[in-house]
Amino acid sequence: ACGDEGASGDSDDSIKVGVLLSQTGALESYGLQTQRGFELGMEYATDGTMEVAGKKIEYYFEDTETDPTVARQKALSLLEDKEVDILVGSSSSGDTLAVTPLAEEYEKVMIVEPAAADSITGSEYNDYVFRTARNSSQDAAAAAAAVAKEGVKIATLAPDYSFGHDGAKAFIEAAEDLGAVLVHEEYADQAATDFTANIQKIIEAEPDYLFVVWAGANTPWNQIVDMKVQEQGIKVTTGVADIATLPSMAPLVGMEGFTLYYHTLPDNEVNDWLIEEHKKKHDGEVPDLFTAGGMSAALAVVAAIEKTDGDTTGDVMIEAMEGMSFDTPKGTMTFREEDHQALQEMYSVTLEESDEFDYPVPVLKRVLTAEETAPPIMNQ
Amino acid sequence: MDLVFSLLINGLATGMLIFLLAAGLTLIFGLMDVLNFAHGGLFIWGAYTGVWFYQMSDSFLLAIMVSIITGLLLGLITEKLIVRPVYGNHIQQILITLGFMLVLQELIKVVFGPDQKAVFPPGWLQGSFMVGDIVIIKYRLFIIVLGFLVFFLIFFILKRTRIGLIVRAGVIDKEMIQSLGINIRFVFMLVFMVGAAMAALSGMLHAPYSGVIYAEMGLEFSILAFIVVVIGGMGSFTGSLFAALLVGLAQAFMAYYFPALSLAVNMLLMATVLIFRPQGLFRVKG
Amino acid sequence: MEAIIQTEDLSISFGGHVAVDSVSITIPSKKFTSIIGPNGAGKTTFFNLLSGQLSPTKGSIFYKEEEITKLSTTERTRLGIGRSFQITNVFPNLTVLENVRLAVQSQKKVRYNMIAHFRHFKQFEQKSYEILEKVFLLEKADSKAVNLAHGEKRKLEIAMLLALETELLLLDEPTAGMSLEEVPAIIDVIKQLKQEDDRTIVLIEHKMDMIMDLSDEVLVLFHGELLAKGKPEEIVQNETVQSAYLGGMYDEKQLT
Amino acid sequence: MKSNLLKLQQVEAYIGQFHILYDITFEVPKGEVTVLLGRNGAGKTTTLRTVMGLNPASKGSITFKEQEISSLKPHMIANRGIGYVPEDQGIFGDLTVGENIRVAMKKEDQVTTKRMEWALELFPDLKKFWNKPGGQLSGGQKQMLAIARAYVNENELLLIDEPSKGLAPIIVEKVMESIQQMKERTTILLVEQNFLMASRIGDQFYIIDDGQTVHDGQMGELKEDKVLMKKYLGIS
Amino acid sequence: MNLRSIERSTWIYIAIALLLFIVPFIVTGRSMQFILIQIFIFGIFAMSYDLLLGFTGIISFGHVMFFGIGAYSTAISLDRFDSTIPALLLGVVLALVIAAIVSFIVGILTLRLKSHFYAMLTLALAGLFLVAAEKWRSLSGGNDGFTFRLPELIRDSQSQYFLCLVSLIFIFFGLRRLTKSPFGKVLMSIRENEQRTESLGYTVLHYKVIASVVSGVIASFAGVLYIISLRFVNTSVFATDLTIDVLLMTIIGGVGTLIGPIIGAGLVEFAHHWLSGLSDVHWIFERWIILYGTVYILVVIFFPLGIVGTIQAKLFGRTVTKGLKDNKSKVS
Ligand SMILES: Nc1ncnc2c1ncn2[C@@H]1O[C@H](COP(=O)(O)OP(=O)(O)OP(=O)(O)O)[C@@H](O)[C@H]1O
Ligand SMILES: Nc1ncnc2c1ncn2[C@@H]1O[C@H](COP(=O)(O)OP(=O)(O)OP(=O)(O)O)[C@@H](O)[C@H]1O
Ligand SMILES: [Mg+2]
Ligand SMILES: [Mg+2]
Repeated sequence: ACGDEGASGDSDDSIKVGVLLSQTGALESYGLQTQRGFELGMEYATDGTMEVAGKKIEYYFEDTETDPTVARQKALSLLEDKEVDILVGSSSSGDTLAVTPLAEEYEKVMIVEPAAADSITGSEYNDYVFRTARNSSQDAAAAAAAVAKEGVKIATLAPDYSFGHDGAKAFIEAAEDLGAVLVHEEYADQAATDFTANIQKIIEAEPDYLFVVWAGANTPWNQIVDMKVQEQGIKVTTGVADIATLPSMAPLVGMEGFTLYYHTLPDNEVNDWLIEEHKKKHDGEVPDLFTAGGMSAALAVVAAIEKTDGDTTGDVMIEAMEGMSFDTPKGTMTFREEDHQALQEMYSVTLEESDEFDYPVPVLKRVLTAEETAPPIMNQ
Repeated sequence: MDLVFSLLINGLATGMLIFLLAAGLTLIFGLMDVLNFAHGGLFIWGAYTGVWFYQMSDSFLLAIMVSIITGLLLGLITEKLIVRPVYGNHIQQILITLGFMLVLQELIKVVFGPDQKAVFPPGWLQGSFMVGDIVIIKYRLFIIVLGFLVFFLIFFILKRTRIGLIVRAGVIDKEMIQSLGINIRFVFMLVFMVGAAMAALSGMLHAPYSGVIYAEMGLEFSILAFIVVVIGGMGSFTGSLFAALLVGLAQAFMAYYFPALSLAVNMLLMATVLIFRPQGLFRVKG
Repeated sequence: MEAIIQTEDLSISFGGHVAVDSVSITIPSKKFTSIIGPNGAGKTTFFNLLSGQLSPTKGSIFYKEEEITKLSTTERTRLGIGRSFQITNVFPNLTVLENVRLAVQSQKKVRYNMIAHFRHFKQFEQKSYEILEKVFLLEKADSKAVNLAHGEKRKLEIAMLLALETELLLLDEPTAGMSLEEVPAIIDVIKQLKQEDDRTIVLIEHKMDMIMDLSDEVLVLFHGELLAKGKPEEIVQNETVQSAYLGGMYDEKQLT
Repeated sequence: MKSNLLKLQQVEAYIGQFHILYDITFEVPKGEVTVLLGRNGAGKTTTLRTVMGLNPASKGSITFKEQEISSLKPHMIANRGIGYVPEDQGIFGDLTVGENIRVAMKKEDQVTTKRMEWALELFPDLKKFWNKPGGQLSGGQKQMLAIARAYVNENELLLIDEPSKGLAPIIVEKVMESIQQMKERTTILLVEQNFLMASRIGDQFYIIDDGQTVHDGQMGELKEDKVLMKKYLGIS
Repeated sequence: MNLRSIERSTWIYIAIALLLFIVPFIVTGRSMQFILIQIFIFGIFAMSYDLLLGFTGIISFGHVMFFGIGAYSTAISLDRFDSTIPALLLGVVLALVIAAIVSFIVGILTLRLKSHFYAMLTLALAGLFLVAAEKWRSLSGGNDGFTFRLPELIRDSQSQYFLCLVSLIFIFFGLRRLTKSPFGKVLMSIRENEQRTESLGYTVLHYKVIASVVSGVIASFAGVLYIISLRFVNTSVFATDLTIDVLLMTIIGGVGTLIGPIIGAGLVEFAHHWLSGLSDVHWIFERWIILYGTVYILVVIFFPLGIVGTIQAKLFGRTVTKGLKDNKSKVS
């Protein structure tokens, strides 16, 4: 609730949005990005009036602490005490899954951002759930699109838990579709300090490309370089995450990979506005990985309300949102009818040294279109 | 053969890193019997202050000194304010040190910001060289050497002086050791400070190894340290070294030969050791 | 004469040091047997073997002709072997009364009763008070055991043993550190026990006057071996016993 | 008249909330053996602990060599030259016999080494079990270790709480001899229930009852005074 | 039973329990009810821990394994079969039976170990359960977890509230009686001096194993309730954090007091809720976790025996404080 700007009393005529995100704990920087993006998104979409379809729009941020129990409690508090009409969130997939059943129960639409687990719009799907965030399969499709070609030999390295397995599996599928050949799949303890054995095995498998799915701070980059993986003719590819992680990727300069957002990549008005306003508001900082996502979620909210003309009843919203397209900093997104996943563009990049910063930055190689990265439908 | 060798070297390096981490806890938990859950806090503070200085001054060795000083100071504060009132009472130790751990961890974010920080080894320790077909990473060699240095240093201090003896006696019967004319409070404080300094040092050394530091890493690693101290045998320095190397090697080899079990390797190792040697690998002897 | 305890070739060694060395003895039922011997002779260790705290490296133990060598402490206690400890060994944070009540309760069929409130067993409390009175601890019934003075703890130790109501009592220096005034009183309690309930008592002591006064038979342990055995009067005359154990002390006492 | 090494005046002490010592007043003359007598729970041990600073006096004064020590920490008191053999022996169970002794040695000079050798000669068992953990010793051996440990330092005053407890008669004899030998250099304050021992080596005595010193005199007189013995010590 | 023989404290507890029955009619907000439900659940979990820590003197770092067993058994059963009452009951039965078996085995395997070693071995075993849940993804859904539906009857917040409250009351009075029974007294004597208990003729291992099983089963039941209240399960139900939470609740409330852990659970939940809410009040409280940590430190300083423990000591036996302090392992 740090940001209930423009909120002035009367609730009858206002529409309320509850945003769940991690403001403390390991994911707090993600939470902050989402929060800033969402605030700016609201401003952009309403031209600063904070009104849609003649109604005031109010929003509340709640900290899930990256704990499903807290997430659920906060969601309840939003739904009951604040009587929000729409939920947005959250930074972790676990938290999100603990909340989506509530959306169904209360018959309110929930826009998932930036949690990426496939199951949210897959096996655990319910009608009230929409997602502006990309899911793991989209990441994978983007990664595959960036490197896979007929006959290319690929290997994967991923952390040994759901996120890693989902990501690797989706990548392999997508890459094999493009004609690539899988030569090795490697999973490493997420908390490991030593990746020698894993890297050793990959080297032995002699792939052309090594696709690394990694999240969390304990990165394998140093060791990949130290073990001279690239010298042995293996190209490393991975997703480029938020700015804070870029310095640690310095050893990987030259790598081809993909990202879902970096502020210089998308070329459209919304993004230009975002960059400018973000710098203005936040000490000259540029928007980061999930800032665009937060903004997209806000834009989706506003677009949907405009479409229903202020009616936030769950069913009405669902009908309006299915198939809805809306403009975001990442180009036009569309909620796919079948599983409510927003199809969106992603970016194939190379990591290059920059003059401006002392860390490497992703440079656009090619925009991967929404169709190209469309994930399989998994909720049937 | 090359492979085995390479796994061996890297396992050793990991083990040594774990040993450095556990060495401080061997003093504080193993010897002084304090369940110090704030150990991870000392570890991250060492890492952050060291790295901060390293990035400012570009001098890795000085940065190591800075982290040691941080450790000493924090150790002093921790001992005086947090641990002193609860010697001998495990239950209170758990609560108060966990509380302090939370404070230390959050303060990191206040002072240094919540984002992770990337760290690289200094130029002279960057990269690797090949011996035959074996890749040897310089920084790891450095860790192995330093690990042995620390081990021998502390080992000789404990052996050559009565400090180790006094601490062990003081833990068993504080009154009696005082009646023998020893200011046990002061001794405990010193030992605690050294333990804290070692935690801080290992934090600093760990930073370039893993490439990044972040506030939450403290708690993760302190559990590992507890495991090592216990399976090594409470209070045994040699035991900790062996246990740490064992953990490091087990991780390396399991990851290669039984990757499916690598998540469970620490726990399996600990369970096996404790079921077959309930007192840990080494027992404290004179 | 019936034997209550019989050991055959009983030995135990701790990493090379033989603490009890091939001891074969018979302890007669309903008699008062004392064990003496220098410090470290193996007396307490011998008790530990009888009561099951330690298991022998060699040899066997019989209780009323049945072999008990392999039984646990608990099982032996239930058979009727109770002991007191040389180094005071009580429940520090429980009150004196609770300490004794635990001992009383262990002999009853309520050991695993989780449902009934302990206050339903008034008789246990009654019994505990009676015992406390016997050993002059009634006043301290509600004090925590940690807060007792040394001599008081010794009395509690005896009280707990009495509460067990075992047929065989192994007493390990029960009166060490007890005040001059109370030693005779405790001795009286022990005497009474033997007479009233027909129990068998084995006593370890270094106080020779007590040994002389109470024992029917004395066993002497020496470096883990059984050195001598006999009536108290005979034992004091034994030269080895005199030179290596008694020194001049005992004679002196006779003189004053 | 010899000078007083230790002097307690109207000392009171609490343990937690319990008032244990009410009025303890006595003097320990240099070079003599002073014995504290009294029934169980009278406060003898507490008195010694109070002198050691382990259980601070709440009132009254304790002077050692004319200097007030009642507000000092135990280790400072010990360093002024007072040794202590506690009632429960205070053996460090996990430490070996040797370590127990080494940890007590304030200096590693010749004098101390000499004293140590002398102590070990008194109790050859300790030498035999030099590398055994103290916790595994027999009751009497622990007692010997506690005494030996107090002997290794050159202390001016030794507080000994019930040394004879658990010791074989012949060892008690040795302990008495050793005390006699030391008397010249070391003054002894003894708590002892073994009247035989107390009367043989004690020069003077104090009787403590219910936390107060109720009587004092020369040891010789006490042996004669049956009434007194009956009254406070229950000996007839 | 004679009414007069009931202790006064029992009446007080009954009165409080009755009051709690009225609460959901006054506090109708679901999110507040949710917090109360969590307190009841963690109260149960913490009491089960107290039986080990406070009464038997065993520090376990792996208690969460039973909680997790309860949670997964129920969740999987409800997910695989229909969301009906029989499916739920099946889940509960599975939860209790598996927990009983596991706690029995763990007990036999580990209880011979001494303090730290026992604690670490339980930590290891719980860690293995966590890994198993992570790895057996077809069953557990792995780290992401899965959601499931609840039977109609317990879907709404009030019925969950009453379910948890009634469970709490039954378990509280049950455990209270257990700790005051002859059996409970033996547990305490084990805490005080294990070896002596043995030589009084008690088979210590039996007692410890029974305590471990009772405690494990109750913890598992807490897991069942927890997962019902959450309608979602993931591997976090096996995370060490939860053991630490429950350990903290027990200690803050006061070990060996039984009511303490419930109060500890309440305090931790409310302190958490209230302090995290502060960040809305002023940005300076953004780092509210610092205050949260400070609460722990202050509790130790001002309530060394935990809240209930310290108050009890002040009100009744003043000796208690000293007693526990003196107990610092002087045994050689
Ligand atoms: N920690 C304590 N808390 C409360 N009371 C205590 C404590 N320690 C001792 N006392 C009490 O103080 C009194 C004096 O104890 P002290 O140990 O000084 O007696 P003592 O004369 O040495 O007796 P003994 O000959 O049995 O050793 C006793 O009544 C004892 O119960
Ligand atoms: N658990 C043990 N481990 C190793 N050695 C032991 C152990 N228990 C006893 N001993 C050794 O065995 C010998 C006999 O000890 P024990 O306690 O039986 O002597 P004791 O005859 O009771 O002597 P005291 O009269 O001094 O009590 C001693 O030398 C002792 O050091
Ligand atoms: Mg003995
Ligand atoms: Mg005494």
